[in-house]
This record gives sequence, structure tokens and C-alpha cells, in this order.
Amino acid sequence: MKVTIDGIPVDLPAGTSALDAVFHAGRDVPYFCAHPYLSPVGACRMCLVEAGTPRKGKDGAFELDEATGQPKIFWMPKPMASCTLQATEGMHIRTAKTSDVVAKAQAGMMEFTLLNHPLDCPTCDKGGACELQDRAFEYGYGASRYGFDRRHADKHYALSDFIILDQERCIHCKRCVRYFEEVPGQEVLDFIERGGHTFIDTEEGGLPVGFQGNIADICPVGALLDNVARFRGRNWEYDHTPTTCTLCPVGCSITVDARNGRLERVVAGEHRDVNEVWICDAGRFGHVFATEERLTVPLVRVGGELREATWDQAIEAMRQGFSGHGSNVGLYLSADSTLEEGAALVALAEAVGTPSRDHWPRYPHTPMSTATLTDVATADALVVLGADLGEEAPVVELRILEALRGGLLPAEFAHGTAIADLRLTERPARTPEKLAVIGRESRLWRHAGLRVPAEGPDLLARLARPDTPDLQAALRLLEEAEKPVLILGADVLNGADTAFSAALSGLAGRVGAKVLVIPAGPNSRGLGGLNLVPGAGGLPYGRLGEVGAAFLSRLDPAAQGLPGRARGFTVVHDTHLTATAQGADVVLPAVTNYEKRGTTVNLEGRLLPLAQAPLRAGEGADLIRALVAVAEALGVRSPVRGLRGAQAWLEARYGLRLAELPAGGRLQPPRPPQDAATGLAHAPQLWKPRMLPRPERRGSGVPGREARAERWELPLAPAPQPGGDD
Amino acid sequence: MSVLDIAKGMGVTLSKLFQKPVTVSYPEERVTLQPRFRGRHVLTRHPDTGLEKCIGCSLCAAACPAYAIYVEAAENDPLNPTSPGERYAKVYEINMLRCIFCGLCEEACPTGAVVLGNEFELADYRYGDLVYGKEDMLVGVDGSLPQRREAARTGRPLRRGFRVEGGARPELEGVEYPS
Amino acid sequence: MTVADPAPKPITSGKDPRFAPSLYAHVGQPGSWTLEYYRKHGGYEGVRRAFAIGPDAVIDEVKKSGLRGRGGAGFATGLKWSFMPLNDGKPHYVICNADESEPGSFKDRYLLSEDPHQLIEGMLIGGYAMRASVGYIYIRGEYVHAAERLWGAIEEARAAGLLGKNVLGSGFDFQLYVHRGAGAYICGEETALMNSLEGLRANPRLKPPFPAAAGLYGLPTTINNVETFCAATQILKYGADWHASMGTEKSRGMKLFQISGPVARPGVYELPLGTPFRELIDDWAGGPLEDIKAIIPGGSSCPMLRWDEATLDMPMDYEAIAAAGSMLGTGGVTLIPRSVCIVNATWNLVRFYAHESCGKCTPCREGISGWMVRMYEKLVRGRGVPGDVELILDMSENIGGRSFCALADACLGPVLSSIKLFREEYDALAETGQPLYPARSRWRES
Amino acid sequence: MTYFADKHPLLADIFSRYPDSPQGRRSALMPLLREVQNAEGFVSEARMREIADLCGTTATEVRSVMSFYSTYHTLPTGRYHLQVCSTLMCALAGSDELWDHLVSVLDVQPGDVSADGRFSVQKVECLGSCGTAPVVQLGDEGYYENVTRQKCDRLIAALRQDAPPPPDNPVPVTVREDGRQMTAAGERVGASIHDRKPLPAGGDR
Repeated sequence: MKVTIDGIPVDLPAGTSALDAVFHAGRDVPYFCAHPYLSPVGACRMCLVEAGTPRKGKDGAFELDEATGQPKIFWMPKPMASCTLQATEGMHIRTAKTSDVVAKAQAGMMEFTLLNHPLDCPTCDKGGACELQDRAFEYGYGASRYGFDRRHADKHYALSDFIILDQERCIHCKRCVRYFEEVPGQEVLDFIERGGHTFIDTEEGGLPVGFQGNIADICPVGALLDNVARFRGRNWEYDHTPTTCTLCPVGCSITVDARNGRLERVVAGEHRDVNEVWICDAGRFGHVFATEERLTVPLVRVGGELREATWDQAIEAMRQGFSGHGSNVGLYLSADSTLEEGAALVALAEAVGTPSRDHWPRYPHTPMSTATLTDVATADALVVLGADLGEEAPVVELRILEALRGGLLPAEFAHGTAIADLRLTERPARTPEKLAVIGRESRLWRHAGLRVPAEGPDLLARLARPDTPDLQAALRLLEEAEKPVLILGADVLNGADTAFSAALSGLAGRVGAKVLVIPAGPNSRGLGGLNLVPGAGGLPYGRLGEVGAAFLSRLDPAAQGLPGRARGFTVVHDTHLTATAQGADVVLPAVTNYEKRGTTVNLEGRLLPLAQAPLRAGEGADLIRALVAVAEALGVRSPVRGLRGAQAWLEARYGLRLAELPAGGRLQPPRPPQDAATGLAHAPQLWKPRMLPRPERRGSGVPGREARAERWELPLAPAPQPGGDD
Repeated sequence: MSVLDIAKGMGVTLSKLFQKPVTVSYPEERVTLQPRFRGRHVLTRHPDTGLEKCIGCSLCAAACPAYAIYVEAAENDPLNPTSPGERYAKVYEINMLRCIFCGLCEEACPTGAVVLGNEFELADYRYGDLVYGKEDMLVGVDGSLPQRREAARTGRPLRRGFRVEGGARPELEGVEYPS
Repeated sequence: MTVADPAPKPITSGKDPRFAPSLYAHVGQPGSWTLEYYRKHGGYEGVRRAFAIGPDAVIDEVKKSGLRGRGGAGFATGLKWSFMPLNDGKPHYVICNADESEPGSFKDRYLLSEDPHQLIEGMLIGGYAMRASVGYIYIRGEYVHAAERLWGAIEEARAAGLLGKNVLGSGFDFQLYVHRGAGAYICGEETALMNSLEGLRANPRLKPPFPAAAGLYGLPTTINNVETFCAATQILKYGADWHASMGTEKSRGMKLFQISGPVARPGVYELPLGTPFRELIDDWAGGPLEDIKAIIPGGSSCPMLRWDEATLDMPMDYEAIAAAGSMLGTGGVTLIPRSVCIVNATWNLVRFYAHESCGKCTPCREGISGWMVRMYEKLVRGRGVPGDVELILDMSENIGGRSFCALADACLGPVLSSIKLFREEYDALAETGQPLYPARSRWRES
Repeated sequence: MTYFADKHPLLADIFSRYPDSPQGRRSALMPLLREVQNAEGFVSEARMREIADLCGTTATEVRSVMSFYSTYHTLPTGRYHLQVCSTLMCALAGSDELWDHLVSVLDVQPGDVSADGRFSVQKVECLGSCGTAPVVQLGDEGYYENVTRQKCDRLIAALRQDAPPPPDNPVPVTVREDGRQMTAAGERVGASIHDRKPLPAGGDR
């Protein structure tokens, strides 16, 4: 389909909106209500363009312009909103750049939009990253002719602990309302009143925790703001670090905004194959631990008490502590560690010769996933088995809901994702009958056409040979669909073994379903494939108490109700002084995953890169460097002494090339994880207590003058005489 | 060079010999400054309410070509506000060693909170003491840090080595300089 | 059907001896709303004939009659009906737009309350022609009396086998329900009406898809005005030729003209299209009671026309009024007396549109509801300054044709026309703060 | 006690008008709001939640829809809620004076209820009674039309006695029993449709 924008011819697929045609041609048109992942509504009227089409005469041929011999363009009598206008064959479009009518229309519309918008940009957290600010600068008149008082409404009105609303700033683009209706399927926010009195509110006593934070990202103005990051910094002051979230196995793309060494805000990044542009509330708001009460120096137990120490002192303490344990050392790490860190741990374990190595959480056996998140979003039948997605992998829930509203993947153009996808409609029709949920009651139940309350590890067997009408219906759903996807969660996977895998692939093969297995930990799928499980005679994490000496990286067994120590010497490597760390002999400061470079593997088997945000971590070290210290204490030389070394080790051992991973990661058939008993059941929990916002703890990193005034007396004696006197 | 030229030169010398000297024996005597002289910053307050004009917007920091300003904002306690509106500057620091006294911060300020005053006697011993916080710049705090330290040490009133012709500029609400 | 030739000159005056009121033939008669009365006067003959000739022939008949939508836009009804997909296996809906909220219009109210069976029959005909088995009458919430009469009539019709399964033994099933609105002018817009019927905020929907493709509940739907359905009843009863014999070349049939303002007999008059204003105002309504300066030809959204000989001689049909720069609209004629300040009168209407703006799109919400109404208020309160009128004109340029639906444009009808016709009144207010025609009491004592 | 707990036939009747689907259930929202308002005079937050459950939506949506329409009230109204049309056609017949008169005689402002709990007033937009202006609507009962000053006073007096006169519905048309219209001069012109025969049902092709 040929379309001409400001004289620039472009070739576009049918069904493209005029707005995307304009951007595809490299031109610009302002817009507020359109959003790449929401339905176009044409409410803000900013994206006006002039459009004209050729017309076919009675003979079926285009009517020609007598002067040029080209098809004559019949211009529409008034400017059209390009977000809701479908580009058609031969259409001509004029933007503000070539049309004075459009330029005036847009400037006039901007004047209307700004009519009641308060002039509090200096105090508004959106300032500097505000679509309205930018567009007003680019397309506005520069001054308003409105000579009346602006509308006054509720300012700083908390919709929840996380989201704060300023009704004066709202420009009624309806993105947030449409977001809740179309994406998480919750009708919790809507316009109240009509006409000039319209404002946004909820009657539900607050927004539901889950996916509410996304509205702060999509609000084109500062009406809906992240309350956790409120007034923490201006947008141009943040260091933006695009990285991957490692709170759950989905691996959403995020951007970490840090200022002055503190993590102040997390915003969603776009990854079309993983999270699109949505992230969960835990990923967005649960970052406060990264700047609160961090361990910044090693601690060594002296006389029964943990004392601050240098790394050298810590290494010395470890040398003494480990001596006598020989190779009876357990090495355990958290399953959100990177592949590189896992490699370093395996390499050290091999150098020491200990079979006791493990990561947690993990399942004794994890069947292989064959489905990607895109498969989930485009499936025509979905059965969720024993999973509480809200705790295990929240964004999978959004992708399931995407499938239920039609499974339309966003179109892509030269400028990126289609901004106004005309296939998306307001209040989309959902097809709950495509979804069956078998398991304990969860948030997803509301959207499922078939709900089967059940629990226990035998759910898969019961689904394969259904004994109740509901289960029969679920199986029939899988059988009758063309692209079914089966999603498995903790409730069935805790008891998984090879027989389970065989049964699963049997069922999947029989009904032609793809399988999405939700791993226990954020990177347990990747770490499991590194042979990071107890070897012959080795002790798993769950039997920590039986190991002679142990090194634990960012694990807190004491908080899980497990013994927090090995039999003998215990070293803990963590970001905070956890319950386990408090009982350890040596505590090494760690860094969070926001401050690491490395690679993680998500539930699809996609390798995703982590980047390092500039956070203040004191002497904190990632696991690779911490293990170098441990190796030194153990008197062995590990082959992995840095990130590059770890990547080289991974390439040499498994052929994994991680060095030149693209920004969006790479889908790579993963190595099957090794099996090993855990002795523990994994109970997924997304929000850890330390992630909850605690505003009272969020002080400034800058000492006040009072502290400095104490030091007024200089060490120089006598005090120098300031010159001059009356 | 002719004799005439020498005489001409000597003539200038002679004529100046009998004029009043322009040299000011600073610091014993006060130097006279023009009101538009740009010295260290003052953070002004609203004269009627006493609330700080600064709302912590960081625009001064953004405008500063020397990266001398650091601002951290916080939310006002509605019952006991520091500034009008929702937001105030919890931390407001200017590094006087970096500052080039260009006045761009003053131009960028949307509320007229930060104004360059006339004080210039800032010399001090330690780097840290040249980072001025809110406590050092709010209107009502006179003199520089070393001057105040000296006044506190000796118990004598703070003394400034300058006077301003016609007093402080009107923008410096609440600031008084000897004239 | 035979074509009468040579074609006699169409009837274009209510005083033509051949012209007989049909839509309002029974309105105002005692008991006219009962089934008994309606049957006695040839009721349900039209739908019997429709069943006899078949659905496609019904659409042809309506096309041939030249009937155009009576809700204001004047779109050809037969053509609209033919847009409905045939045999697509989906349920179809017909909706009657009885949300009569346009200031100056009050014709449907009496059709609904005094002759509800005529509407029911019209909807049966429409439903039959468009293969719809469910019809809704969206009646504005304030018409309590009319809604009660409608409910009663539907009950009667259902009991008599005129609604429900197998209507009159034709094999056609049709259910009819009344849905009451709750006070929102925007519900007169068909897509907003459907949203309202679905229990949503009555924001207009995006077109396309048009209702005939995806309307109520996403299914093919056609919406017509009350008068249109009633006219369909008459067309099926008396034939397309009879209907086409009235009116002008492109505006066929009779029309309910309403007249309000200072005239001797304000009310509804059924006249053929093309009747001149003068006949309506003088002969039927008894002439103006005071000096008139402007005339709103078809409901408040239609630009005002100057009260002069040319306007009075203008035939009331779609084309002639459009040529004069206004619209026939709903046929709600309002006379504005000389003694009323035109700025004040326009402010009243702007206030109406500001109150009724749904708030979806920016030019209407901010431009009209936020700014325009305040500009008028400022002028009327005597605080205007020179340049305000130019500002209103420039603002109108930024609103007109830029909004989502036609409500904003409707507001500009009275604004722009009053400025054009009575600029001197605006200028006087803006310059002196004093209106040329000061307000005086208009309330009658008894 | 919920309002609809004991009203199953009413609920069944309302829901039967709309398709048996989630969208159809939602359509019952406005009739249910009307039911509650007619019974209680306004719709409280508890009722909003109840209606939300019945319609399969949330209280937010119910409030959103409700606040969109001007005839639903979230605050209690007086026993007699008088709505005065204030649009141009009624204004030309003196509705502004009528409004001022009502407000001062009843001593009540919009949004308030008079001291005796009887009256509340509201200015509304065109009620479709332009031919019989000015008009006052009483609650959800009906119209009083051609409200002159004397009629207004009579109406207020009657309401104060708690004896509201029946709503009136004058029909401003001139078609007589014979089916012909009468001009202002009293002349019957044109024909009567009663003299025309409907086409035979068998078709005329």
C-alpha cells in the first residue's frame, strides 16, 4: 500500500493508521491519547492531519488531475485525527510541517489542552520527561489567551500507597482507564462526571496491587505519579540504566533510575517478546531494599560479635575458619544470581572438590519449556495448572489476558511498535472460554471460563486422565485447540520427577500443546543447566545444617525457618544483614542485581543481559569477586576470576556465547537442568518483606550542616585570624 | 623620546600626586560594591509567611554550567510546611569553589528563590566548608562560613568588609547590607 | 406497483386540499394510545402488508418513498436499512432513538405518549426488514409519561400477539423493550446511545465500524428516530407513492414541524416538506406575538436565520435551508424576539452545550465547556473587552471540525450565526458592557 | 439488608430485557440505578456496590456511569424535587424569573434540601416542552407545563399541603377528530387520512 506523507512516498501494510504512516515516513505528529499497547480512541485530537485520497471514477480507474496526469487527490474537508484514521491506498497526508491548517489546528488544540493544566512543572515529577511539556514546546502557540482562573481540583491525592494522582494535571487522555480495562482487565479506575468537570477516581478504596504502577509510565502528564519515587529527583538528574528485572523468572525489561548512588525509581522498558511495556508492581516499587540498610563492609565475628573489617581481615578470618573442613564445604547461591556467578561457583566447587553446591529456589526436576511468551499471547487455548501467577510470574498473567482479548501482537514499523494499532478496540471482547485454571484460587480466576479448584502434585495425571467433568472440559479445551499452551506452576512442580516430565511431554504431544514451565527462581532455569546441583554425596541447600562449613550467597535460610548455619564455619555473602548473616562467622557485602553485569535466563530460556546501575554499595562485591576471596581463603585458585573469565568458562564448557548478547537478549534452547532432590518444598512469594516501601527510612545520602558544623574547630593551632577588624 | 615626552609623563605623575588616593585599605576599610555585583547566593523567603521560596525544583542545578549546585527535594509536611505547595528543598548545596558566579541559577529559578548576593569573602581552609548548604544561605544568615565562625569564636559581631551603594538589590528580599 | 404518470405536482403546503396529516392524525384524541383505538383506525395494517410483501420489498418501498431520517441529519432511510448485512447468522438490533433532547424539538414526545402503537408498528416493520428480532426504544429519562404509555402499549401488543414469537402468524419473532435514559443530550448521538444502552458512559464511539456492521453489543444495529419509524408505518400502510407525492424533489413526505417562542399557537404541526416558513408561522401558528429578529429553523444546533422576507418565503426542506447556510434539523422552529439580547440568548445555548459535553475530546471539553461558555458569561456580565468577539471566532475555528462528534459543531451553529447576523449587539456589549436590549421579565402572570 | 435482596421478580424482569451475556448484564445498570433512586431518592455508595455486583462490574464504573447522567443523585433530595428547564425556549417564556421565584419562595439552593425536607431544586436542560414553556418537572413523576406565576404559586401551595396535583400533559396540536388540521384562523384545511384506504395487505404488485 503506497501512502504519501508530506510528499514522501512510503510503502505500508494494509490496516496501518495514518499516525503510524506519518512516523514511518520519518515525520512527526503530536499525540497524547494514543499509546502503542492501548486501543486508539481519538480523544485528545492532537494528531490532526490533512488527508486526501484518490477517487475511482465510474470506469474503475482513478480520476486524474488534469494538470499533472496523476490521480487527483480529494482532500477531506476537515483535518482528521490520524490515530483513528486508516491509511488507504494512494492516500496523501499533510502534517504540520507542510500544512498551515494542521499547524494552526494543533496549536489551537494545544491551547485547549493547556487551558486548565496547572503551571507547576517545577514541582512536578514528570517535568523533563513530560509529553505535554515537549509537545507544547514543539507545537503550541507559546502563550495562552485564556483569561480566566484555571480549574482547581484535588492535588496530591493518593490512589494507593504507590500511585499519587493530581487531578488538576489530568488532560483526560484516558490512557490509564483504558489500561486497566484492556490490559489487566480490572475496571477500577474511571472518569467521574462529564464535560469540563470530568476527573479520574476509583471507588474501590484504592487501586489493586498487581499491575497498577504501569499507569505512572503511560500517563503523558504528571497526573499519575510513582509515589515511591516522589520528589526523589528530576528526570534529567537520573542515571538511566536499562537492565533486566530478576525478581521472578519472566525477566522483564526495566530501566533503573539512580541518583547520587541511590536507586530512586524503576520504570518499565519495552521488550516486545517478553513484557511488552508492562511490569508488575513488585518489579517497579519493590526496589527500596537496594538503598536501605545496605551492608557496605565485610563483618567478622570477633569475640562472639560481628565487627566491621577489611576484606583482607575477612579473608584471613575465612582462611582460619575453613581450615580443618577440607573439602567438606557447601557452596550455595540464590537462584537470581547470574549465569556468570553460577559459573564462578561451579568452577570454585570443582577446584575445591566439593559436591555440596546448590542454588535455591529450585525444583528437584524441572521439565523443559517449549512455549515462549509470544506463544502464550497468541494461544487459542490456555490451561494453567497449579500456578499462582501473581506470586510466581505476574507478567505471564498479562500475556494470558492478551491471548484472551484476541492475541494480537503489536505491529512494528521503522519507528518501533505501532503507536495507534487500529486492530485494538476499546473495551475489547474477551474470550474467557479459552482459559482454564486448575489449582488454588488466584487472581486469574476472574478471567477464566473454566475454574477447577484443586491442588497437589497429581494434577497433571488427573488432567491427562480426567475424572471429573471440569477436568474433562479442560482436556477437551486443549484437544480442540490448534495452538494450546499448558502452563505449569509450583503446586505441580514441587513434586516433579522424570516420570512427571515424561507424562507431561506425553500429554503435550497428544494434544499438540506447547508447555510453559515456570521455574522456581528467577534464573534457576539457567543455573540448573550449569550443574549447579549437589553432586554425588553432596548435600543440597535444604541440608545446610549437615555441611561442615558453608558459603551462602544472598540466601537467608534462617528466615525460611531452616537452620541458618552449617555445622561449623559459615560465611554469608549478602546485601543486608539478614537473620542468617547475623548468625554467620564472616559476612561479605554483596551487590544487588541492579548493580551487576551478567546474564540471566528467563522462563522461556531467553538469555537476557543485566547492566550495572551506579548505586552506592560501599565495598560490596558481586559473587564472582567474593568467590575469588573465598578461593584465596580456601587456598585454591579458581579458573574464574572475573566476568570475562566466567564467560570464557561458560563458552568453553557449554558453548554459551554471552559476550555479545544483544540488548533484547537471545532465545537459546537451554541445557536441561540436572535433577537433584531438594528436600524442601518451594512456596513462591513475590513480595519479600524488605521490598515493601518504608518512607520513614528513606533519608538523604547527604549529611546536614549540623554534622559538619561540629567540625568547625580546625586541627591547625592556633586558629588562624580572619583579617580585618573595626 | 624627546624631553617633552618625559615632561608629559612626569606631569601625569605630578598631577596624581596631589589627588586623593583611590586605594582602599581593605580589610580595615570597607570596599564599596555596586548593587549588581555578584557574590555568594542567598536563598530568600516569602516576606509575609516566612516560607522558603525554594521549591526544590533543581532547575538551578540544571542551569548551572559549573555543576556547582545539588538539590534534593522532599514533600512538605502539610501541617508545618517549609515552602508553599507540595515540595521543598530538603538539601540545597552550592559548591562555592566550583561556582563561577554567572547568575544563571538566578535566571533559571521559577520562584526567585536563589539570588546572588554581594558577599564575596568566602576564603576558607577545607573543601567541605566551601560547600554551602541551606543553613548557610537562607536569608537572615549573615556573612560567610569563616566570618560566622570567627564571630562565634570571638563573641564579636560579624563584620563584612564591604558596603553596597544604595543597599541590596530588591530581589534580595530581606537582606540588608551596609551602604 | 404502478407508477402514477404523469407525475402530479407534489404537495408542498399543509393547506393543499390533498394533504392529510397522518403521523399526528390521532395525536390528542381521547384514548389514542390504546390498542383498541389504534386497531379501529387501521392499526397494524402496515406491518401486515410488510409481512405480505417480504423484507426486501419493504426496504425497496422505503427507498422508493424517499423517506429521509427525521432525527436531524436527513440520511436516506431506505439506504440506511439496506446497509444491514443479510443472513450473517448474527442477531440484529433495531433501536429507536427517542432521546429527544435538542432544544426546540418536542415532536417525538407526543408520538410516544399519544400514539405509541404507531411506533411499535414502525419498529416491527423495520425489524422485519432488517432481520432483527430485538428492538429497543431508548427514551429520554425525563419522558416519564411517554415511557408509561409505551410500556402499556407494548404490554397490550404483546398480549395481542403483535410482539413476541411468530408475530401475526408471519413466523417473524420480535421483542421490543424500552430503555430509559437519564439526562444526557449526547445520547441522541447514535453511538453514544448504544454505549448508554450497554450501561456505559455515553461517550460517542469511533466510526468506523458503523453501527450497521458493529453496533449494539458489537452486532449489526440500525438506529432511527421516532418520527422515521412512524413514517415507515405510514409508508407501508399507504404506499411509497403516496409518501413521495408530498414534499419537494429531494425532500419527500410530511414532517412534524414544531414552533416555539413568542407565537400565538406554539406547538407541533404536520406539514409536507417544502412548506414555507411563512405558512407555518402565520397560518398555522397564528403569527408572532412580538417583533422577531431571528429564527432558528430546526433545533438549537442549526444556525440562526435572519427574520426577513427571504427567510419567510423559504421552503422548509433539507436543500433550501442548507443553501441558506443552516439546516432543517428536527424541524424545531424557534423565534427569537427583537427585545432579547442575542448574546444572552446564545449564551443560554452555549451553556446548554457546555453542560451536555461528554468530556471525551479536548476541543469540546476545554473549548466549549471550559472556555467558550466563560467568554459568553464574561460578555453577558458586561465585562467584555474589544477583541473578545474575534477571540471567540478564532476559538471557533479551532473547535469546528476538530472534535470527535458533532456536538461541538452543533454549539458553533448558534455562535457563529449570531455573530454573523448580529455583530453589532456583540460589539456593543464588548465595548460598553451594556446590551443593546436589556433583559426584562418574560414570565406570564397567568 | 440489600435493596434487591427480596426483589427477584423485578431483577429477573430487568435482566430479561437484555441478552444473557456479560455485556447484556451490564445493560441493566441504568434501570437498576433508576429503581434505587425512585425508591430512595438517591443512590448511596452501598447501593452502587450492590448494583455493581449485580451487573458484573465495579463500583467505580457504576459511579462513573451514574455521574455522567444528570438525573441521578448521590445526595438525598427533597420529597419534591423540582427541576426547572432553563434552556433558551423556556427562557424566552420566562423560566429565569420562574427559577428565581422558586428559589426565593422555597428558600432552597441547588444541592440543598429545604428545612422541612420537602423541596429541592435543580436547573435542568431542555425537557422537550418548548411548545408549552416554561416547564417544571417534579422528580421522576411528570411535568407541569405552561407554568405561569399563578400556576407556580398554586403548585407550591399544593406541594406544601403534600397534595401534588397530577402532572399535566397538554398536547399542543391542532389535528381534530376528523383528522384535519385547523389553521390559526380557525379554518379546517387539507384532507383527512381517515378518508384514505390502507393498501391491501396482500400487496399491490
